[in-house]
Amino acid sequence: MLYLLLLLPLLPALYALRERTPARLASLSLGAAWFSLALGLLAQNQASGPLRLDGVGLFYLLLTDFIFGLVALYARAYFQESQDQEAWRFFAAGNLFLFAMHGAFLAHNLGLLWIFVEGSTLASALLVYHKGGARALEATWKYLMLGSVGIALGLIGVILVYALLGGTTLDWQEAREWARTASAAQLGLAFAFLLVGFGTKVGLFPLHAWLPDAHSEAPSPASALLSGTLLNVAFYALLRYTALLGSAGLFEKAALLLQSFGLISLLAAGLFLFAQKDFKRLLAYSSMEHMGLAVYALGLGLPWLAMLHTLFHSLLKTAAFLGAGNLLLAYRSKLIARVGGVYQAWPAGAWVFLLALLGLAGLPPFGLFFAEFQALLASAPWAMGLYLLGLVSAFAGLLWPLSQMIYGPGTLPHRPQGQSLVLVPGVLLAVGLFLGLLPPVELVKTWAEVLAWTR
Amino acid sequence: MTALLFLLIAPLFTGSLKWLKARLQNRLGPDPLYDYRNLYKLWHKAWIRPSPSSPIFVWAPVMALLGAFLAALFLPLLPGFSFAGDFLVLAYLLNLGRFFQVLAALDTGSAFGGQGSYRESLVAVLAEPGTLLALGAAALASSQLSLAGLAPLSAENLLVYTLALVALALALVAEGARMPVDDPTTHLELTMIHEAQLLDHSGPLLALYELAAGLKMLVYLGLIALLMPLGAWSFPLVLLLGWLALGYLETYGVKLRYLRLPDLMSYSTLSGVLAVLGVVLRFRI
Amino acid sequence: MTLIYIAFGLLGGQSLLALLAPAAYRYLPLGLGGSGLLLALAGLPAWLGQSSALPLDATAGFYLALLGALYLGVGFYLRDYLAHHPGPRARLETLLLPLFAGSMAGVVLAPLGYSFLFLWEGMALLGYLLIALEGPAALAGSRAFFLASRVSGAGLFLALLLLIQGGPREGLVHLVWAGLVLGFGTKAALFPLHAWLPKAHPVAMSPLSALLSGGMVKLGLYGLYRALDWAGPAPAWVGWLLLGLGLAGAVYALVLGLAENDYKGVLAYSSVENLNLLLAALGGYFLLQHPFFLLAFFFHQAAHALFKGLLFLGSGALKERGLSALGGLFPKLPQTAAYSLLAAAVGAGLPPLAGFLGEWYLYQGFLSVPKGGVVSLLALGVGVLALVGALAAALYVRLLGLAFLGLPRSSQALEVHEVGLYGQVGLGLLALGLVGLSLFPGALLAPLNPPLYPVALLALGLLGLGGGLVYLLQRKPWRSYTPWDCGYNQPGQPGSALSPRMQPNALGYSEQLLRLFPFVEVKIEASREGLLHPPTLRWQGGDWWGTLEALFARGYLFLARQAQRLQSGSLHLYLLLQFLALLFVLGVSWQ
Amino acid sequence: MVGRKSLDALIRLYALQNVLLGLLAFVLAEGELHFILAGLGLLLIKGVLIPLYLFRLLERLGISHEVESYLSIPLSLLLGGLLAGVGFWVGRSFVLEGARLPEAVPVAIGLILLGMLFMVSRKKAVTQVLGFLALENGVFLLALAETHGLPLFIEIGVALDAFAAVVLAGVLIFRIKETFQHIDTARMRELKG
Repeated sequence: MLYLLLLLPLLPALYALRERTPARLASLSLGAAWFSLALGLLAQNQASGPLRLDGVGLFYLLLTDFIFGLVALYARAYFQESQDQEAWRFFAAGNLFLFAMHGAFLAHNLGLLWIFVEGSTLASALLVYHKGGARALEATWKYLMLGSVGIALGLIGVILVYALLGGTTLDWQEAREWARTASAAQLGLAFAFLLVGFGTKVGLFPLHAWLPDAHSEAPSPASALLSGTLLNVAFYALLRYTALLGSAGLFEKAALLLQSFGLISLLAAGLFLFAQKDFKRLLAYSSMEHMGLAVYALGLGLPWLAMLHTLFHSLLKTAAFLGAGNLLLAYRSKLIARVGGVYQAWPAGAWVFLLALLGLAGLPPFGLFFAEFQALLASAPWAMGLYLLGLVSAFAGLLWPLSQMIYGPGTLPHRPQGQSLVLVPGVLLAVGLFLGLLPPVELVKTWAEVLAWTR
Repeated sequence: MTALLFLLIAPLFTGSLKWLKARLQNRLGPDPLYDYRNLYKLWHKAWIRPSPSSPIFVWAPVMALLGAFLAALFLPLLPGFSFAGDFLVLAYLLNLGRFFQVLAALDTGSAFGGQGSYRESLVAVLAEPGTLLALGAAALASSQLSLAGLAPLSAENLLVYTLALVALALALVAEGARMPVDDPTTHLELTMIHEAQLLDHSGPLLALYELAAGLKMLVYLGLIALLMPLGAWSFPLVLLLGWLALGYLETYGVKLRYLRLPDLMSYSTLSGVLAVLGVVLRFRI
Repeated sequence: MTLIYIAFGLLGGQSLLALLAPAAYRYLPLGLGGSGLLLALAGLPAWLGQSSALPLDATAGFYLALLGALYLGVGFYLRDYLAHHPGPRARLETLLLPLFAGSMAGVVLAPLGYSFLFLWEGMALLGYLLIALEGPAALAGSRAFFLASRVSGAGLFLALLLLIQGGPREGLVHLVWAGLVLGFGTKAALFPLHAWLPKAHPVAMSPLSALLSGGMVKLGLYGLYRALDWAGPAPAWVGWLLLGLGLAGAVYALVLGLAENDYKGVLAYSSVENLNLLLAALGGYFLLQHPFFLLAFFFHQAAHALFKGLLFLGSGALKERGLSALGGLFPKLPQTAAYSLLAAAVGAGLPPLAGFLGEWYLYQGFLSVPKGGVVSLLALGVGVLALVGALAAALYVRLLGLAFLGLPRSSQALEVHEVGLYGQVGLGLLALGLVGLSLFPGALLAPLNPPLYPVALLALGLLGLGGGLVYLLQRKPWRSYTPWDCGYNQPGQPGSALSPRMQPNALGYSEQLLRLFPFVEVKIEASREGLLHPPTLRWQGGDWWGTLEALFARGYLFLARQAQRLQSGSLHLYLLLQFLALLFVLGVSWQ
Repeated sequence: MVGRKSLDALIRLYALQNVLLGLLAFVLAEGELHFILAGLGLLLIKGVLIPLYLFRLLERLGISHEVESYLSIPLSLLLGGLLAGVGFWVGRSFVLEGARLPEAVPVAIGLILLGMLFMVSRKKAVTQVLGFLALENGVFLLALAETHGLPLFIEIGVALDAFAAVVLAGVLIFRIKETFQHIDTARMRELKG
């Protein structure tokens, strides 16, 4: 069953090599993704070979499949609207990407996890590239180089961990039991490599440089996938390694690093967001902010909170990128200054984008408010101060473009048709709103139990 | 009681002041009782209502008079109302009158009214802090927040009271629209403050305003008298002194340029501030 | 509590109705006004009965009553207002406004914890959405509102979470109070965190301005007072800070208000002034615990809520809002003008109206300081209060005189219409509340055992004697004639030589006053129309704080630009950064 | 590697490096099958396939085979030497208990650092790929030195990933040449801020 789950996304990927109509590809992708969603629910806690689906894996698998399905639905309308003949590339690369994601979430072996994370980098590079063009090419190249170096550094970490465990096993569960025997100092060194390596893909400052380029140049559905799911997979690896360190009794060591990386990313993102000219880059920096916050929550020793944060972030950021895609379709420009008066001309499109951004700014009743509250509650006073400073500056950075685009002066040159353009982000927002009002804390805590370590 | 008394003697005060000034200027001058007759005459005339005006035009002189009249109610020269904080009510009742007067000046749509209105507003802003600081200092020095409880001038509070008296005296000339702040005899539009506001009020309305102006001056003199140590003789004496001083000032002094007003009134504010500091920090001479 | 549940139910129902039916605004008098009535009915007994049962204790009761009274008036007025502005926007306003109102009432009832912050930030969000609905004209205002709200939220997060984490801990007390002052102070427009208010409140639609200025900002005051329960007594510096900034801010706001041309802008500055006075009163209470300060604090809030609500609602009838273009509205808008006059008289602090009593208490608070020591310097507050009183009077005279009296300064000025029946009811209800509060202040303040001055006597004297005199005057012969124009009009011709341009305009009225204060700059420029035309006055908004703010914004932008230079586009730089980050992390985890 | 200016020489050097690594793997294999397989795979993929692919790429690109750098050759050498030294010095603390070839660990670390230096300072896209491959080799050497080899399927997966990455990079380089008429990554600075 797990293997079926693993390989399922390859089906539409292969189909895309033959079939070129976006409609069929989208339906098949949606079907495959949501079928694996159901399958994942059934296969919880199963194991076979190096694969196992534990709570954390299931959590991210469900999230990814859910988002992927919706994005596929959106992509159909998006590519139709933009009259893109090469839409099949998106579906092919996207499903390949989903395959890598499935692999990463199912892998219970640290080496395999690394392979799939690297695989997701390659597949997503294809997503970014899509149809090419100078800017996309530049972005892809930078992404590939930075991502590959990062992941190579991660590999050093994996090797060191493997060596520290006596070269016996890379199975995560067993590794955690063995970890106590390993040398603390050297495990710390290994973690440094892992943090920088996977941190590059998570988009932590100053390793984030690829992130705004890739997110802004990819076609909007791909940006949504990158921000909503790709960042999660690297974060998921960090989760596993942090838990590993935790079981070795070294969490305190990691905590400070994680917290400072998180906060620095937050503060840096706040500055980068301010006076940003391109609205997709704006969203990308907002991703950097939120991944920083998730890493910070992890640094607090609250994996469930970090997972919750990524959950809310994924839902809202996907909606935001899809909303941005709508604006891009309508205005044919990514420049904030060119967009204006959306609210007057296209209320539905405006509301979707507006609400998603407000949610990302951490306003109630969306879930990020809850997650930020919980993180702050667990913080020390000094960290609380920095955290709040970062939140305010990030908010200021979002507020100006947001109000300018939605309420500012301007006319809509062309109103995109297609119901799912608004419906899909709407669904994501509705789910985000619902989960924000009733945060599934207990459920996530149960799923996060596998990560638990005793201090 | 005080209020009624003031109402009776206000025309006498203003009328005789005109007489005094005339005498000092070697003129024959009007009868000291002229203002009674003038008021009577005005009251029986018809009045003119400028076409753009609103009901405020009529209410303003009434409120100006009542503000001063009710303020006088709280002066304990003769037995009357007394309670903690009464001097604040008194000061703000005078404000009430001015509020309507200044508003009505804008009501006619005339250029003069507007000028008078904002000039009066400026004078109020300049005079008010000094007045209240002076009264507050006196109250603090007497440890009583009512006018009836004010301790008279003594060696104890000499410094504070002197400063307070300076502030009140300046407030008197400012609020009473006398020299050197304003010239009550001029009708030269460029300089006048008080008269400019009344330009369109005629007949009985003007009578009310004139009465109110006299009453207002008496209230300030009454406040000064309360600080004096002569018991029942304080008020007559202060009245006499004030009468003489105003007469001489308006004969031998000149009107200050309007734009120099802040310079003059800053002495009032400064005296008030020093008076309060003198009390709370217990300065002695 | 049942009443409160029903009230919230009504608000929710109103919003729901707006989702379902386009003409839901018709039910606003019930949905918003009714719930306001219920809130007031629930709140007042708690306040008067000195209930200490949470969540509806005396304090919460007071604020519920205050908000309720406001909702009642606004509910009726809004029905009329939206009937004149139908369309999808009206529907959204009907949807969001009750939610906004609910969140405000919720804040008052919420305990220290998640729900408080949730409602607080939710209030900010809804307020923003409502203001932003006004479109491009409200862009800057809504942004300022939202940013300030979030800064406020950040301060509260810091303070409240520290409290939740472990109560007022030794050493953290100062941090907690700093957060509280930042959080609640920003919401209550504490100088110099006030700058958002005069930007935001004028651009909102009038009924919303009334809710914002009358209600929402009071919650900042509520929070600071409530913080005494949560965080224990405040350190002395908090009291000094509130007093100093409050008094300074009151003067500052009035001066800027005197320079403002926008009718609603003037009202907003007046709100800043009143809020800062209230903060000063609270600061005095923190320092001295003297009941006079508390009396001033509570009573003046109630008075301000009602009179500012009334004034803002009244401004809804105006289309053109620049004072220099208004004038002569009294005959066109007799009711609105009369209500505005009443409210302005309250705002100017004239006895025997409600606005005076709060100041009266505050004066007495300042005059009851112990002699000797630093605290005694508070007595100087008397002078500041006097200045504030005189400036406020000038501000309201200017506002009313320029807008309603005299001759219209432009043709647009007269394009107004008096509000309809529901609007009259809304205005009337607030005015009724104001009159009641003025005549029977003891009824509201009963729990605090207040000393009073003879209000009724004064009111009777003024109305009785005044009414009598006016009656006598009206019976005397009078005739209407043009104002005195120095005889310049041609004999035999009708009309007057006076032109509306001869009246003082918005800046001309206050120019001399503004010159007293160094922190605003007035410039006189030669007219562009030629040498023969009189020079025009211009105020460049060059006040000190505004300049400082602009500098801060520029500095922050510069910082951001510098940071963004890291993202230079150079892959090599990125790789180097990655490399350095690796070295750094390795170095840190070395040991 | 740091000192050479010719791309062809660099690729040859890289191939040589891999052959040496492969041999090392055989030496360390001690007859264990999966090590031999890993070594073979390495020889095949990294020693033969990737260099050939790179040569073909260069040929088709038709660009000058000169290495362009931010740093002059002497400075590069100096820095390279310095980093190698740091690698040796630091590398000692990376020697884990039970490392099979402790002497190789500092070399591996040095190689990784040099690879990074190469990527940071060289301008052409192809040279950056080469730097990345050197880095990857350092990682592989580290694995050989520290452990008894990663599990086989992991090893193969890693190698496949690396190969796919290089292929992808090659395609991209080709496109870059088509689009920009050059492959100087230092000049690709459109995306900023």
